[in-house]
Amino acid sequence: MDTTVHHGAMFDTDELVLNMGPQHPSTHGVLRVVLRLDGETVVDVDVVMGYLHRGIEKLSENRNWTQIVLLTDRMDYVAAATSNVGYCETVEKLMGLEVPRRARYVRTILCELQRIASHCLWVGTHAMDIGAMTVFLYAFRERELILDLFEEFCGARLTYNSMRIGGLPLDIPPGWDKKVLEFCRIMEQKVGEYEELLTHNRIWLERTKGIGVISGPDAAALGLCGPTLRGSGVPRDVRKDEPYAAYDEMAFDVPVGTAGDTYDRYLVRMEEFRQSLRIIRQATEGLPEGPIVGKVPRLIKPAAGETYHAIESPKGELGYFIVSDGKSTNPYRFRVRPPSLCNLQGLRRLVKGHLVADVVALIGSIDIVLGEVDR
Amino acid sequence: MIDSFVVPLLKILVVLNATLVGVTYMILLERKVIAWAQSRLGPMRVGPYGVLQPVADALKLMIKEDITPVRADKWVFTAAPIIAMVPALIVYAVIPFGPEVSLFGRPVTLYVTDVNVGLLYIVSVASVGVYGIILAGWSSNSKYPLLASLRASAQLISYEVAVTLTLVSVILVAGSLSMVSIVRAQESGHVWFAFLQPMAFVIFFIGGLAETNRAPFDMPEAEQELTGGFHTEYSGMRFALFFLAEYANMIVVSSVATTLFLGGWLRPFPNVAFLSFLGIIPSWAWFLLKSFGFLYVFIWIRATLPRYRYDQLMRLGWKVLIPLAIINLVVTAIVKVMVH
Amino acid sequence: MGEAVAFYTIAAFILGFAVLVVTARETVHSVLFLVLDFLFVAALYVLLGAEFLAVIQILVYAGGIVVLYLFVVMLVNLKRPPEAYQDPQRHGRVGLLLALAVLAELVAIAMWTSGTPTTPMPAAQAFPVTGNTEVVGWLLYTRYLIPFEIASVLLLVAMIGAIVLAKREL
Amino acid sequence: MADEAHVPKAAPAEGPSEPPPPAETPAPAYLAGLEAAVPGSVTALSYYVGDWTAIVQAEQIVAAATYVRDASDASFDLCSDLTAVDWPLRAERFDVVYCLYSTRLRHRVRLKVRAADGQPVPSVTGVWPGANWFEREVYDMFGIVFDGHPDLRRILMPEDWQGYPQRKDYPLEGPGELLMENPIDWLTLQQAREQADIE
Repeated sequence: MDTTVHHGAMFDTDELVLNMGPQHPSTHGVLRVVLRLDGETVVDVDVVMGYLHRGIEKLSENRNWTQIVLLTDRMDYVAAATSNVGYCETVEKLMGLEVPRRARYVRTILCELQRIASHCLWVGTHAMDIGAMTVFLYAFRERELILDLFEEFCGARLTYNSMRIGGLPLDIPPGWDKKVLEFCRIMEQKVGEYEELLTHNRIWLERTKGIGVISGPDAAALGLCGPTLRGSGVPRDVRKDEPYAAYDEMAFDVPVGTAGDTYDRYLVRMEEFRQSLRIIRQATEGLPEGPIVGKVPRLIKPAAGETYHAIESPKGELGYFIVSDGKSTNPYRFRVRPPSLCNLQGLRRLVKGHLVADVVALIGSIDIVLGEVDR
Repeated sequence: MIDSFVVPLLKILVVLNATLVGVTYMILLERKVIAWAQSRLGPMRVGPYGVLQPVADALKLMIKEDITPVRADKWVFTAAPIIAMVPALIVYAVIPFGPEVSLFGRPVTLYVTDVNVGLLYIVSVASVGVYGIILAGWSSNSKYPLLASLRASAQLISYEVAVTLTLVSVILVAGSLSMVSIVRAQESGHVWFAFLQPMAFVIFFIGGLAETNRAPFDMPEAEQELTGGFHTEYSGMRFALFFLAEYANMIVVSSVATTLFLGGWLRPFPNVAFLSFLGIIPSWAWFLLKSFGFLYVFIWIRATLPRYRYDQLMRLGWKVLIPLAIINLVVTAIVKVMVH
Repeated sequence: MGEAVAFYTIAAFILGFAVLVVTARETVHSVLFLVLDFLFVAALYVLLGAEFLAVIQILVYAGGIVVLYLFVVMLVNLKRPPEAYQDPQRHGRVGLLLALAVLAELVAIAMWTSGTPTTPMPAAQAFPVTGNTEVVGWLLYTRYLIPFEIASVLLLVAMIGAIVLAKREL
Repeated sequence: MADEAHVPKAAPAEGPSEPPPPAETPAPAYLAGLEAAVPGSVTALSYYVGDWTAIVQAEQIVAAATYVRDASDASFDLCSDLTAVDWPLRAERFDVVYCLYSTRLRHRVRLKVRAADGQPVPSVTGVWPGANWFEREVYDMFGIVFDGHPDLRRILMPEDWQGYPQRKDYPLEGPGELLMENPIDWLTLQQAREQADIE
């Protein structure tokens, strides 16, 4: 091999530099991971990204406030509605807008549907990376149902542009809530189906238990967030800690892991499926009547000021830091705190000392979307 | 002249062609079964229910561009798929598809030949097949294939030990190395060896999965880790040869398992007169049916289980299967001596 | 006649590949020629009617040991400059002498054996078993029991040595 | 900027509006504690739509960060976000913004540091390892150098990229010649430049 690093040892051992990605089936996009291997053990790893950098922050600073909703779709493209909600809520906070209760309920439903869709994609690809390919197709079957619901709601299946500052663009179609409840009924069983294939599977246990262990304080210090952090036993969930939309009216639990390994992160997300279904049921059954848009000025032009607002995206804490100079119709500074980026930062720590096969399992376990990492 | 030359040649021709057709349809079977397991339909477009898909696949692979990487070792790169394919095919020489039958008024044995070291022949020829994988990985001059080929060779050598040890215990019970004699021994012993040697049967099956690089032991071609493994750099017909070899090996393992443990061509309960109506189905059909059962389980496992990690696989081989196989062998030997 | 032709053909192949093993530039090619060599040796055994030995030859040497050779050759970086292989303690003459001594020995053995006709093994009466495989087994456990056991002990020692080398940190 | 429609009509702001806290909202105790523990670190406090911001001296950011992480009534163990804002008209051109969160007490605060172009800011990676990539991104996008950062490389842009894209004076469309749709134009420009170099 050409790119070997020599270092003096008794049995002259070579380290192999292996480039995983940006075109590799299990880097979930255009992530590039440069591995330094001793045999198959990872000695060090460098994460290279930016292949999907589109400058969404810079772009947003040159678009007016309503146009940005559309750009947020393109970040976490498997959970576009969540990104929409996060942005709209930040602007609402900046402007002091009141959002009607019905709109907040629908936002909650959409966010949770989106969480299930995103987790479906995660469980499918994660299992696929570890070699269980059937789960992938099962999960995509159910994700399809969610996409159908979204299509009925806003006409799009991937990039929804489904929020407006101050509320919703349109009310839910008639009968949609019935379909959502029906979906909840189906999904409840299907989650059990995934778990049956994986949770007690010996090979799955061997592949995930004790892999990429990180303690709670370490995970928090490294800036991990979302299910990746909760897998380490830190009960940090923006929905509970800093409630937004209608989460303060919902009853749900925040599942946490104990061991902080890949298996616990898996269990946390599987439980989140159920909790999300619980939230969707409550929100759909208790959906209040009323307007869907609050009192929004015709020209959105917040007064000078800045704020940071975070929501719980399927990946973790999705924050927006927005500065308005009060003079123009576009934000002065638009900054996204991407949860995938923060989780990806933990990869190096998680991977060291494990084998190549575990790198793949760990990339899956931190659940990244490169569109959001690179923006 | 006819008996010593023409008939064997014809048999070879038939077996080779049947194998190749079987292998291509094996791929279709795999795609279909996995599709059904995943609530899909599988190939449906080429022919009714996709039955002509193998033909289309073969055509596609043949007319695809054949790429040799610039920095590859050209000779070895070309030879590797052939080295992988040939052992997988010549093994069929000693597999007994059925006993002697009368065909066009002349007695014909339904196997190409019966070597007195038939079982060892299979093992040794199969052990040469690993060269195809190692050399493919090495000659590609690329990192992923190299890693994959290292994995493959380590895996094959480890599991070969376990598999061979289980075979020895079967040989002890049967008292012969000839495939035909082993089937005859099951007939005269009134029992399939799967029941006499259950542990050997299980170890052989697991080892067989590992030796054919099938899930959950498909480490060498783990596409999610090594982007396709040892055949990453191959394309066209050379790539197809690797595929054919893998499926041919699967059929070999199923056939050997059928012969050794499930009574080969014998119908169930061959000595119970009450069930003689089962004899309507010819012997070779029983053989194919049993082998097909194995193949189905192979595919089923692939659709269900995640993949082992490389070190776990080695641990399973060396710390579980080989000791178990040795214990099984020793116990078999002791029992055999006591019975005598 | 046919047997003689087969023998000489196979022998020629064996020698040819042996030469190629030594002369091949790429180490991996050397190993490959070695495999081919072993396969032809196995063919020679088949010719002699020793199928069991032939199969074992392939299984153990071609299928097992040479795979390990290949492993080592592929893993160890042999593409270093030739200076890395300059051995200051190399004694070319001693090597040549040793080679000549071995050659002389082989020639002597050949002369001696061809002079005295081999007494055919009194197989029929000595062995209670028939068949190639059984005879090998019988011989190993009766006449050659001591060498067989010594070989086993030797292999055991080698195995322990290998484990000790590999697991240095234990 | 090519997109003329969005160029603000009014004169651009010189700096952020940092409204001082109204009298009826008392500042959290840890901010007073921070001032006491690291004297002179906090230059101003600000309160807007429920968010507290403390503007901190750049030299003292590490001490301040360590204090707010360790103080029992602050315990900001999570560096939620770290970013920068460019105010090209101001002398100290950049604001580096640290959004902090406490997983135990569930409250937030923002620290803010002002830095001139080329003035290095001490790195807080020693306090929150998670700030590593955020600081890399700020360096990549704004060109702010973080002193003591273990691995300050570009993160999103290619390593040989010229300029810092998030600065306000960096055009939205990127460096000029990449924009030209006709490659011949680009080539001509390139040749003209080389020619000029030679002469």
